[in-house]
Amino acid sequence: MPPEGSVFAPRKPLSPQLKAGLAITGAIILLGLLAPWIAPHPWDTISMRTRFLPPNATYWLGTDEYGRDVLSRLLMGTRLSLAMGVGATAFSLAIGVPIGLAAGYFRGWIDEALMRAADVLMALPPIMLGLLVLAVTPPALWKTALAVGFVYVPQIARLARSVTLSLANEDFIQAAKARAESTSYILFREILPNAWPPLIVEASLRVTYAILLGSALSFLGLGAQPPSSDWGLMISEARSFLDRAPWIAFAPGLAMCLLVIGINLLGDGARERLDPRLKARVKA
Amino acid sequence: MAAYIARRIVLITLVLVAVSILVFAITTLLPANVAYLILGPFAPPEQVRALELKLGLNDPVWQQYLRWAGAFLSGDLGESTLMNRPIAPLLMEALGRSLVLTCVSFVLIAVIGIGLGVIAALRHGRPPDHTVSIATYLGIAVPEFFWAIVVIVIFAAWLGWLPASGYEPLSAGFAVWAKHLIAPTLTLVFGHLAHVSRLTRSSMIEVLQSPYVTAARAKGLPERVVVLHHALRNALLPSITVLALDFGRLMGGIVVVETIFAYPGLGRLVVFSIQNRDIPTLQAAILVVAAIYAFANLVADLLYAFLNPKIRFGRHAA
Amino acid sequence: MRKFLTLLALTCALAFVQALPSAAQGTLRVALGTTLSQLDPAKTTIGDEYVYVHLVFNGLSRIDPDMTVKPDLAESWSASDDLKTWTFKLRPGVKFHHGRALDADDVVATMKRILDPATGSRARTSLSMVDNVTAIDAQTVKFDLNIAYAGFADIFADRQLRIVPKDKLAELSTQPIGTGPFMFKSWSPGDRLELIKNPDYFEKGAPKLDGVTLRIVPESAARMAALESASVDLVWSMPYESVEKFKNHPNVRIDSVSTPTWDGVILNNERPPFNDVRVRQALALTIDKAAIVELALFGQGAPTFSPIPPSHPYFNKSLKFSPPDIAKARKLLAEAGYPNGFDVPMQVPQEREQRVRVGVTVRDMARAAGIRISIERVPFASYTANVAGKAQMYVDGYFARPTIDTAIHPFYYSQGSWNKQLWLYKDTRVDQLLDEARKTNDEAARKAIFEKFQAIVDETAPGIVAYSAAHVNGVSKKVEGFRSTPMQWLELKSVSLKP
Amino acid sequence: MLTIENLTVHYQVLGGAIEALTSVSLSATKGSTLALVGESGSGKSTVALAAMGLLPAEAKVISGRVLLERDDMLAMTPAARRALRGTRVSLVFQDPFSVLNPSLRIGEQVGETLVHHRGFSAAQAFARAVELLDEVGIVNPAAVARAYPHELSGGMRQRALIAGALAAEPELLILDEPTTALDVTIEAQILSLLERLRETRGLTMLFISHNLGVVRRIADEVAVLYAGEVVEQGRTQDVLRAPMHPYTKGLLAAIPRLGQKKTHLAAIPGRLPDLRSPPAGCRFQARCPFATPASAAPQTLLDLGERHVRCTNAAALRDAVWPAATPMPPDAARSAGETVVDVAGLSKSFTRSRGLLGALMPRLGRDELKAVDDVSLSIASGEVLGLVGESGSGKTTLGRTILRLIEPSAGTITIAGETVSGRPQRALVPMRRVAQIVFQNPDSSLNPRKTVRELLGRPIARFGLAPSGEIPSRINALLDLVRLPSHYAERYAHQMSGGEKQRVGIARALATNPRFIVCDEPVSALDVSVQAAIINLLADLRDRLGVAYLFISHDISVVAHLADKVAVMYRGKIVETGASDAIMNAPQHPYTRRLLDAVPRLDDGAD
Repeated sequence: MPPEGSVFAPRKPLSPQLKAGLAITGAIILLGLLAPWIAPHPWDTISMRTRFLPPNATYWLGTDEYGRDVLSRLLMGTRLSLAMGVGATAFSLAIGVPIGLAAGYFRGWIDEALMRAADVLMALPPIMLGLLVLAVTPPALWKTALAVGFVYVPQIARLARSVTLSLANEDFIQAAKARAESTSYILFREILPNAWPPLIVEASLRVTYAILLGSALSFLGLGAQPPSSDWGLMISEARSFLDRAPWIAFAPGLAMCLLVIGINLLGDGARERLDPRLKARVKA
Repeated sequence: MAAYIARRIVLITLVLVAVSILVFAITTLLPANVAYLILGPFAPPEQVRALELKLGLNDPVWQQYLRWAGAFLSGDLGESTLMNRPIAPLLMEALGRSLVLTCVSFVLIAVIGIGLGVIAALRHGRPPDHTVSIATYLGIAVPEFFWAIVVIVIFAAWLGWLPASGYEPLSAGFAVWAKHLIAPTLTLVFGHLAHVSRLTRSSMIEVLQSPYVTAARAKGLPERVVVLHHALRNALLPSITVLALDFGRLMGGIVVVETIFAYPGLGRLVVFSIQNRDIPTLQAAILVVAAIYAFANLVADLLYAFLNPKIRFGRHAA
Repeated sequence: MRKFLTLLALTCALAFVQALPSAAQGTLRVALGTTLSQLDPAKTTIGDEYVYVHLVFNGLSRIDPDMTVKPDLAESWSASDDLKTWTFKLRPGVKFHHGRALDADDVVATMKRILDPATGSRARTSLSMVDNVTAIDAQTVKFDLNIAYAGFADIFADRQLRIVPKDKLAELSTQPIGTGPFMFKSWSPGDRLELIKNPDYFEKGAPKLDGVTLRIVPESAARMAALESASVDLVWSMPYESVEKFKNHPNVRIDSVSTPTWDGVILNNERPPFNDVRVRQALALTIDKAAIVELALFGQGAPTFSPIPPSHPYFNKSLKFSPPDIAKARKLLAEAGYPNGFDVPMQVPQEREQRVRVGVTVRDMARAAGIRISIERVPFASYTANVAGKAQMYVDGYFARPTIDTAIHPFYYSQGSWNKQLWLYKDTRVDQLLDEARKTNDEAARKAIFEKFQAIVDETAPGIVAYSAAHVNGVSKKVEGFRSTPMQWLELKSVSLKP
Repeated sequence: MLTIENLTVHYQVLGGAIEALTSVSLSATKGSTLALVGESGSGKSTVALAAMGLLPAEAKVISGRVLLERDDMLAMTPAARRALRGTRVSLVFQDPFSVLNPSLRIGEQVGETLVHHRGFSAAQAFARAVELLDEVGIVNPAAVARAYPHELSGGMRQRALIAGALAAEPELLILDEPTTALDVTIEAQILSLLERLRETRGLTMLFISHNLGVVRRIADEVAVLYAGEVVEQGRTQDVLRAPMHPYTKGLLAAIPRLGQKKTHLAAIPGRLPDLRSPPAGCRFQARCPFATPASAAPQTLLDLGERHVRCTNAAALRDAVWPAATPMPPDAARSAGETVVDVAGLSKSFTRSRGLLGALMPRLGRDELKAVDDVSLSIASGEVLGLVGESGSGKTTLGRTILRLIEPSAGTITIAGETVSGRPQRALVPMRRVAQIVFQNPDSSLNPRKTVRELLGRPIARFGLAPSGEIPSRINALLDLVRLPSHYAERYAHQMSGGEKQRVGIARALATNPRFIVCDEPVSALDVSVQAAIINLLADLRDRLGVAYLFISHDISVVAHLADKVAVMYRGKIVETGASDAIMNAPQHPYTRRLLDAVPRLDDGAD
């Protein structure tokens, strides 16, 4: 328990964890953004002559069963995986945060009703709920993103609720009430700006869950469709060739591994930095 | 306490009723015609219409739901449209196998996850901590189906140690039975260790810094007593909640793992019935999963209450 | 802790020791990729089910691996001169698995059941020419046809037309009973089907095996691993991508046979844009069939024009597989009103890897001419309900049929039963040719008819029939006497296991 | 008994090291009590942890020895140190709520040192624990021994902790703020207990506290710690009566005392230096009104006979008096004006329903708690009504219920002539402008995501009190009013000290030109020196603006200093009310008398 120093302390330097997370995630995002320009070969053009080439000087990560360049596919797939993760998470934030705010702020029957509804959705494992939702319509990547987002709405709502519950007891909320602020002002101008940090941290971790769940759904045939280079689909298609051409499956596997670890490092590091005592995630 | 359990059971029942409505609603949206599925694709339209009438498929959805729910409650789970067999025995068989798989995995996850978490916390910031972190990250960073294939390729195809897939009943001998469990269990355990171990680690670190642990040290208690007697018990409380969530995640994990390892359990039944639009089977299977999930949470809460005197004894001050 | 480890080691050791003899003597373990959804032979629809059907049931006739039709439950048959009345004489002394002797009433009951629309058998269309079926005596059955049909006896080798006992119809989907070399023992959906030897099988000395276990292993990697680690003896219909791996394997051999089984891109001839023959031709002009064989089948097949395989005597050798002509394709598209090409979705069956690869390959080829295809994977099970005969464009494939007529007529005749489920193709020249073929018994004339037919469908392109695929089984070298059949079921009557 | 020599401790933090303790030397002779006094950040808890050898991993001992008799706690092996803990030296922590393990029974926690140091069996230790609990004055010790911590009140927990610390009969007891978390009556009981134990057991005590009143009662010697250094040490009576170091002088001058009111308190300006790079000279220099150029040189602890003082000028300053703050000139003549707030028969009871099922089945348990029970009061403009009571008495609920931040169960509230009870919330906007609130915890009361400008501008805009063009000048005026420089407008809460945040909180309440402010424990989270400045500010504002306060506090000295009238609250009821002087001098209600008796005083007072 070090004594409090001066309040004008210079900003804390970044922890190594956070630095590593930022570097990995940033690099992957950058590669994804630049993919169409830096991909060395077309990602979806079939070439009879170049099938199953191991990594070499022309094809750095080798080629797949259609003779397509694995590196180019991987780079293009970065965008899909990121879009999947970020899209799904944005959707669950957009729905879950207002629900959580309302439940945590109004308490009472609104809280009960919303949280029991969340219980209903949470009573099913996410993958089964995703399967059910997706079984209703023909598959497409954006639908998978929405379904995955939908599946995680209750968890985001719960987190937003628990953050709101603790914030609603803060005196600055009482101060806002004491000047007759409207409910929407209190929710969106007083509470929400303070609820963002833990929500964003949680959301960044959700991005990895969403990518993994999305790829599992892809594996089961819902979601990305061939010849898409979605990482999950790449792994799932390449698994038949694992013993013959392991690079086809391992390249996206390792990429996904890196991205997930990068985001986790980033999220954990950010959480520790923002508030070492923040443990809301446990409850979510 | 009894009142608490009663209250929870009533709540669980309500949730299950709501889940059944939700599942029923989604399945009625599925692009499939039950009569058509029963009769097969070559049935003439007039036959389909007649069966629809007989099954009441043209009745309002809520009537269909009530009929289904009533039958369900009286133990009649209906018949699989695809396999033309009663669902109940089918489901029970699959459930039994899945429970074996999930329970074995769960116990291993709990023991290994908590163990690793405690080790990492005690060696906080040092090599063992980082090793545990990286290993458990790897487990969650790659989809289960990837690890499953790796396990198959390594242990079944290359080394030939384990059967590649399938299930053998206990009647085939304990060793054979156990051997078929190893690969799917390995995959499930590896994919689910991270949550428990990371949470145990962080709550253990926190507890080790808590005033009562400092107080215990101030009393000059041996470190072993401080860690095991004072810290671990409190550090485990949040882990229990996460373990309950993990049980639910396992129920999700079996969807993929059972599919790959051809383990004929509940997860495969769900995928199979979704892919084949076997709606009565799907409805029953999903409801069973939800019920297990809900009761796992109840058990966790009760265990939590049991280990946490604050809840166990209510709030009456002496 | 040490105690626990010892126990663990012991358990593992035990497991390994037990694993070896668990290959029970005389029981062949077969891995299938898809779970069976039907045990009632009349209602079966997928190859995995046909494997089981062929082991447990017999038809009046049968097709041997050399594609010749032989008597099976029928000892002999005869047709009237107008080819409209057919009489079958049953083999004496055949017993069902429950002990009762087969008689003519069983045959009548089986056929009536299939002909009853309420049964919902896909084989009803195969019997559409049957007006009446009657038992003359206990060993004789008579069929009255409404058309002349030369190949009528051959039909009965087909999968759904196997004879079932009249007194056990209700139990067919739970406790099926047949006359085949193996008897149903148990079925655990999604896991395994266990069959045991039928000691009273009418062919003496068969079967040699004590039983057959059909294991359901959907994941192909797991099937391969199981074969390699000898936990199954035979992988039925091995995925083409894995053939390479077992080329020089010490314990496993690849048993391959070319078949009339074909895959292709089905185009809906009644819906735009493929209702315009020029669009279909344009698509066909983009396709390199040899490349498809290589990419989708890893070389295990041969390009073809129609369901008639290159190995068949009727195959039209004068036709050529012309290389892609994108310029011409674009010109045709422009003429049809698509100067900039068009976008079209294409369904592919999720669990049929080689058909997915056909789709991916065709997508890439068609793109050059401006036909922009987006692929949608659909569970194979919902194919018949939602895709077949409805979608604009999809990839599908069909197993070998017992005869050329059953392989062509239902698919290309304008009123053909499969045609309605497929491309809705209509060409009067083809109708005339197929009518003619049914009435002709002369081989050379038939050959000429079918060669002409192939030229017409190649030109009018109701769809892209890409290839005739080989049927490949992965077989442990312990298995003796096994030969793959083009019908893609398993002939296990004379198979035995080396100890 | 305990000698600390030249102890220097640094905390490693990201980006440097905090010099928590610098060459601290202390000693306590056997059987005596040494008090260690300091405000937050002075390093006093670090001394306690260092003495036990329990410093956290990020702390590093740079130099020094901690001698228990002749054994150096810092030099011995960890095992040897562990053997000493609990047996020869025990530690009692500040917060009895978090120091007891929530999942172990009290008896086990009290007796466990006996198991591990004295070889008792668990049952023997438990039996001995019951005796110990009895010794520390716990009624029904056998039952308490079987209880879990959450079932005990704060006072009982602190007694249990003391019992546990004494179990293995140590000679030295280190107490780190043992009474800070407790109510004043409980505090008095614990102090009595410690006094008794010291006599019966001959204990040596190191007593760490920020409360000089408590120290005066219990300690023989006192050492004053400032910014990690001992600045003054001597006999308690002497130091408190005639402080020599300027910091000690300031500290004593800043404390309001019962019976001495109406003058402005002295306040110490500024704040602690940054301990990452403390000034080379006197660390108090920047805040010291007596600083001379000599203060810039490194200071040593001068030995002045009975007294040690770290100040070059100590001798010269022996009789110097800390300068009093000058009051703000009142704007308008202060007159007891018309009644601003009138509350009659106000009650508030809480029912705890239990969620959805509770709503469905109301009989499944509802607790009812009367937090405010039939309270009536009135406050005139320019008047301060002090509301005193211990924790749980309902003070805060009453304050918030008057403002309708909590809905009353019964009673009428009239503010500025308008009846505000019984109206819907949306009809309360006029009242919200005239009635405002200042909160206890400055960290919680300011939205951390907003600048001071936003915080102060919003109420002005909300009530349309000024055209938007004039808002910046209004904000400047408000900052000026609470004596903050105008560049503070761009700061966020985390960029200000506790006292500054509290000033912003006050400015925010003033932004609407209110006539009535509920001050809910506005100074209790602050250090003494800061508290004085805030009290002065509130007094000035009352005088200048004629605002009426409901001043809620648990600290009777503060209330007595500021309030015109006092109301004493006990279990939801106001048990006594009257003029401030009258109540302080002649309390009528037995509870008021008990409360007043319990207050630890700095001097013998007027009575």
